[in-house]
Amino acid sequence: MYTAEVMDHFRNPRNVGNMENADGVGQVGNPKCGDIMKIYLKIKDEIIEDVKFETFGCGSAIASSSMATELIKGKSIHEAVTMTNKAVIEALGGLPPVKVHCSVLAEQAVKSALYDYAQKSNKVIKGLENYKPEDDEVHCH
Amino acid sequence: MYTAEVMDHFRNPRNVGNMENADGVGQVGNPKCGDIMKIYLKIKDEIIEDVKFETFGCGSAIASSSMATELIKGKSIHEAVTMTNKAVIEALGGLPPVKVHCSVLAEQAVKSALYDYAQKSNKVIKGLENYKPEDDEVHCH
Amino acid sequence: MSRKLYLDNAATTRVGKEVIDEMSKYFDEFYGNPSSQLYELGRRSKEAIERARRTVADFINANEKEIYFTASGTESDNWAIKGVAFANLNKGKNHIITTKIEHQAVIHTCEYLEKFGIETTYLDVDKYGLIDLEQLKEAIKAETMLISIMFANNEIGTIQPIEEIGKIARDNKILFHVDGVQALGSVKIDVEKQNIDLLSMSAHKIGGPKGIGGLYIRRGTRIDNLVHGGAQERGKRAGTEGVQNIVGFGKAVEIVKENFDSNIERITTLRDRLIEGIKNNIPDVVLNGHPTKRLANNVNFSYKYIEGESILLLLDMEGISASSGSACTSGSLDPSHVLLATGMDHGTAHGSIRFTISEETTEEDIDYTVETIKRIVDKLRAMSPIKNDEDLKKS
Amino acid sequence: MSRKLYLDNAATTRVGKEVIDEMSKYFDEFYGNPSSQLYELGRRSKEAIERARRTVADFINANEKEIYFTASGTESDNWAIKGVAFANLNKGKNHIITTKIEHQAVIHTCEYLEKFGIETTYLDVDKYGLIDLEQLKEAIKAETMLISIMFANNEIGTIQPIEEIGKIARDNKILFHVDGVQALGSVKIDVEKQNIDLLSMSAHKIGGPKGIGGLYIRRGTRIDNLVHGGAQERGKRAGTEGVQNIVGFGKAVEIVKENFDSNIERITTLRDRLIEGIKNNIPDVVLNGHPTKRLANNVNFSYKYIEGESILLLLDMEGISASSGSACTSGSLDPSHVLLATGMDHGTAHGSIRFTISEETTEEDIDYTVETIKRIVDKLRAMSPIKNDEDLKKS
Ligand SMILES: Cc1ncc(COP(=O)(O)O)c(C=O)c1O
Ligand SMILES: Cc1ncc(COP(=O)(O)O)c(C=O)c1O
Repeated sequence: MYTAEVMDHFRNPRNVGNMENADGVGQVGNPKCGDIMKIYLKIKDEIIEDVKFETFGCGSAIASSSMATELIKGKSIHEAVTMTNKAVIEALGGLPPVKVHCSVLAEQAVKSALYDYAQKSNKVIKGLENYKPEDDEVHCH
Repeated sequence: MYTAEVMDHFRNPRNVGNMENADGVGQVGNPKCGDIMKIYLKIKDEIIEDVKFETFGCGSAIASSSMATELIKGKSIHEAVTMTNKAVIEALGGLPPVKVHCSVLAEQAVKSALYDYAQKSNKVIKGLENYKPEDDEVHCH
Repeated sequence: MSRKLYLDNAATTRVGKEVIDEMSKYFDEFYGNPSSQLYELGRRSKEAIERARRTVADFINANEKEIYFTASGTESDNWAIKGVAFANLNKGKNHIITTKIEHQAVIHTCEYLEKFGIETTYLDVDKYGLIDLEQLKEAIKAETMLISIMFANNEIGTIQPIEEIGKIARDNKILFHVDGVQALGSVKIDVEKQNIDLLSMSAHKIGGPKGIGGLYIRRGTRIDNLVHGGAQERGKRAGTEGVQNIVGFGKAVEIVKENFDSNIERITTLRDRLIEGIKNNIPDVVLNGHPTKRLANNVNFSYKYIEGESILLLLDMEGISASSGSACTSGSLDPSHVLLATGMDHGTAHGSIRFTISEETTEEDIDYTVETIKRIVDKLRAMSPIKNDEDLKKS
Repeated sequence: MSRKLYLDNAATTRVGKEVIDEMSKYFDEFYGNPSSQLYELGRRSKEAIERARRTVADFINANEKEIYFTASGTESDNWAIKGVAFANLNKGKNHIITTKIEHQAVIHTCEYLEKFGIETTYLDVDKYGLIDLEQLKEAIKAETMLISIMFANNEIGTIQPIEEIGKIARDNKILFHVDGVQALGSVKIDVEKQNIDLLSMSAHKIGGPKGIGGLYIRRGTRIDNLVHGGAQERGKRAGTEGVQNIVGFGKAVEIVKENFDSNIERITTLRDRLIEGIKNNIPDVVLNGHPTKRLANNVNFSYKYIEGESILLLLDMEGISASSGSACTSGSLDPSHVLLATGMDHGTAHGSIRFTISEETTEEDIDYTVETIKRIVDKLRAMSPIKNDEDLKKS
């Protein structure tokens, strides 16, 4: 069902945990749908120096979170904002069709954390101009 | 499906064949229904001295004919006319429900042959007063 | 009983050792529920099913996504016909065309659908059991949603011009269901070339286990489920899969595929030896079905003046298993609806016997069969009050 | 992977050696078609089927003439419901009563019947999964033809008061169908005492093969066929019988019957050890289903703040096979409709795991399971952004 890469990131997730005094925090998803992802960023000179995640969700949600943190760690915020869910899927060697939404959630969690950082630090990140934090309505995928 | 008795009478039918100068001949059934029984009687002093049958039909039709001839052979015509299909079934140790009509046919064949004898010899056989030879219409059972 | 000769391979077939071996792992080793994808045992079962599905799909030139497993050829026929009929309910499409010689799975299904306002036209066949393409064309109405015609008949073996029928169906935008239960493994089936939209199959006719069938459904076909419930078979046929049976079906197809052409050639030669043997040695017999457009393993004769059941019983005593008409009707007393549809009189139809041979049948078996049936026919004819065609036609 | 522990016996069971042995003769030795009564091989198959039928009938206190074999519990559910519904078509009887926690085989069948003008009332359940008899009585209308309620739930194991429900049905002259698939072999079923008119069964849940089920139909019940065709199963369920599978079903029932009471007692003790072990070692868990009116082998907990699939995957890595909800829904992403019906919130429902034990489970297995699930829950909770019930209820 899952690729070896997914299983590896699920079994040994990278960058798990929370972070005190994070520069940006984003949370997406909700318990009703069965997935929540929370991403914490430590940013210095527009570079993502550290990243942590906490995830409530299925195997591919955990693996997607883990992979997303790996993909943006050490990158500039301008690079990070261009990370797509496709990139997560590719890096994981593929996801079953019913699990694609997990990768979408990971992309949104990263964007949400970057948005939070932009708001707090009064920065403009290209690509986030049209980003809206999740509305309250629940749409499970 | 069939009892040992049925199989025995089917495999080694008694009194098979036709008879020249029979005193009574009866035929019942028709090819459409898949069974025809023809019974030949040789009668002397109201005793059935000999009996033969020819049958077109299934295993139980052949066995029923054979058993019926055995049941009436050597009996008086007055006894023979009381032979019922139940007696045939009993003597055969039973017949499957869908095959009960074969024993009915055997009873009718005997009656038909006795009727023919009565007609030819101008005798009255008690129990045959109401007997009517088969009408032409076909009712398969 | 000296000899054992099973010549009723159209009723069912022996399951071969290779098939049994393949199945055996799925009882107590890989016994997981294929719906349980989150552990190893469940995934194993699922993989086995998908492997079998690919094998079956390949064999009829279909895509694996178009193959659905069912519990029998009968269920496949029911699903194809009821599924299409119910998907068209109250849409002005309430007419089905089939033939008078279909298996009961088709005929009784169509009869049942009358209560839902669905009408069926039953096409005639000629004395060989072939339908008339012109009659088919004339039967088509604006309301026709489905043509259901068997590839090859189970009793008399006649093979219909499926490709041409398929073209007529397609030209008229009508779905085409083919009962391929008897044809599978004996005739080359190609759902693309033959324009087939739905194809019924059954494993136990080709050396697989009993109680497992298949339905090919062309992608995009609008069809209701027959069995609702869980998401098995891509949501189209619910119920925990008979994994071991599906595996056996796949293996049976795999075996049939090997040496297909040479096997069919060999069996055809044996069939013709049996046909000639009977024709040349027993008077007053009628070959039922088409002389050449017939299944490679089917030999069906009517032996005049005698009745089929008594022939079968005597054959059984000589160790030969055969059939009078289809296995499913053997409980009934009516003569075969197929033979009657070919125009045969009841009396003659009552005396019909079908031999269906297999790859295991030998020339010696054939010769023994000829000699035995001759002996039996002689014996029963000597007992019969019917001596000629005149007698036979009286009723 | 050091250990292999199959704790998903409600999804399916391993087929035991005795069952396999009994079945094995019906592949290549007694392979005749049971419809072929005119030769030995066919009669053998038929006898084997009838033997199994008697065994199954005895087990539920029915007459053998009231047992029909199908391809699955799902088919049995479909047949019972559609068969009664279609037999009542256009007769002013178009209402069914069932519950919100039925298996999909029942729920999706009832939903499908809407297109035929048939309406269904889905009864609520309380937090233990029990229906309310008063609500049932109130739901009955003049148009009600069928009450369909499962004996025991497949996810949470809750056992309904079947005898009382049966009395209500009988008093109101309404047919009563019971999905007994999970109850068979675990609860004493007596169709007379419990006033059951139709009972669905499935072999693979009790150590029999997959792809074979049964339906008890009380004599005199008016019901249409689901599968039309040949005269198999006394004309009520067409299709060549899966003889080997039927034999396996019969044998499985025979084995379950032996030592029934002591086996159930042993399993119940193990079940309670597992329940206590989890309750006492892991905080923030909820036992799903009724504490005592539950299947002997069912343990279902919700582990708050984490999600079920990830628990299952980690269990699989530790060699333990379990399930989150029913096997059939494991492809879907919605939380179990059963847990939602008990009033549980979505977030908590997502974190539910069912362990179902068997006669082969040992005390040691139970203790290993407690220790393993504890470790896994700890690990996943450490990763979760949800830390308390407040977080869980946000959405
Ligand atoms: C309560 C219940 N009903 C019906 C079924 C369906 O039975 P089967 O798996 O034989 O299709 C199941 C099993 O999945 C079940 O647990
Ligand atoms: C032409 C045809 N259709 C359908 C069937 C039914 O298939 P099954 O025996 O698998 O129910 C048969 C076999 O009996 C058949 O010969």
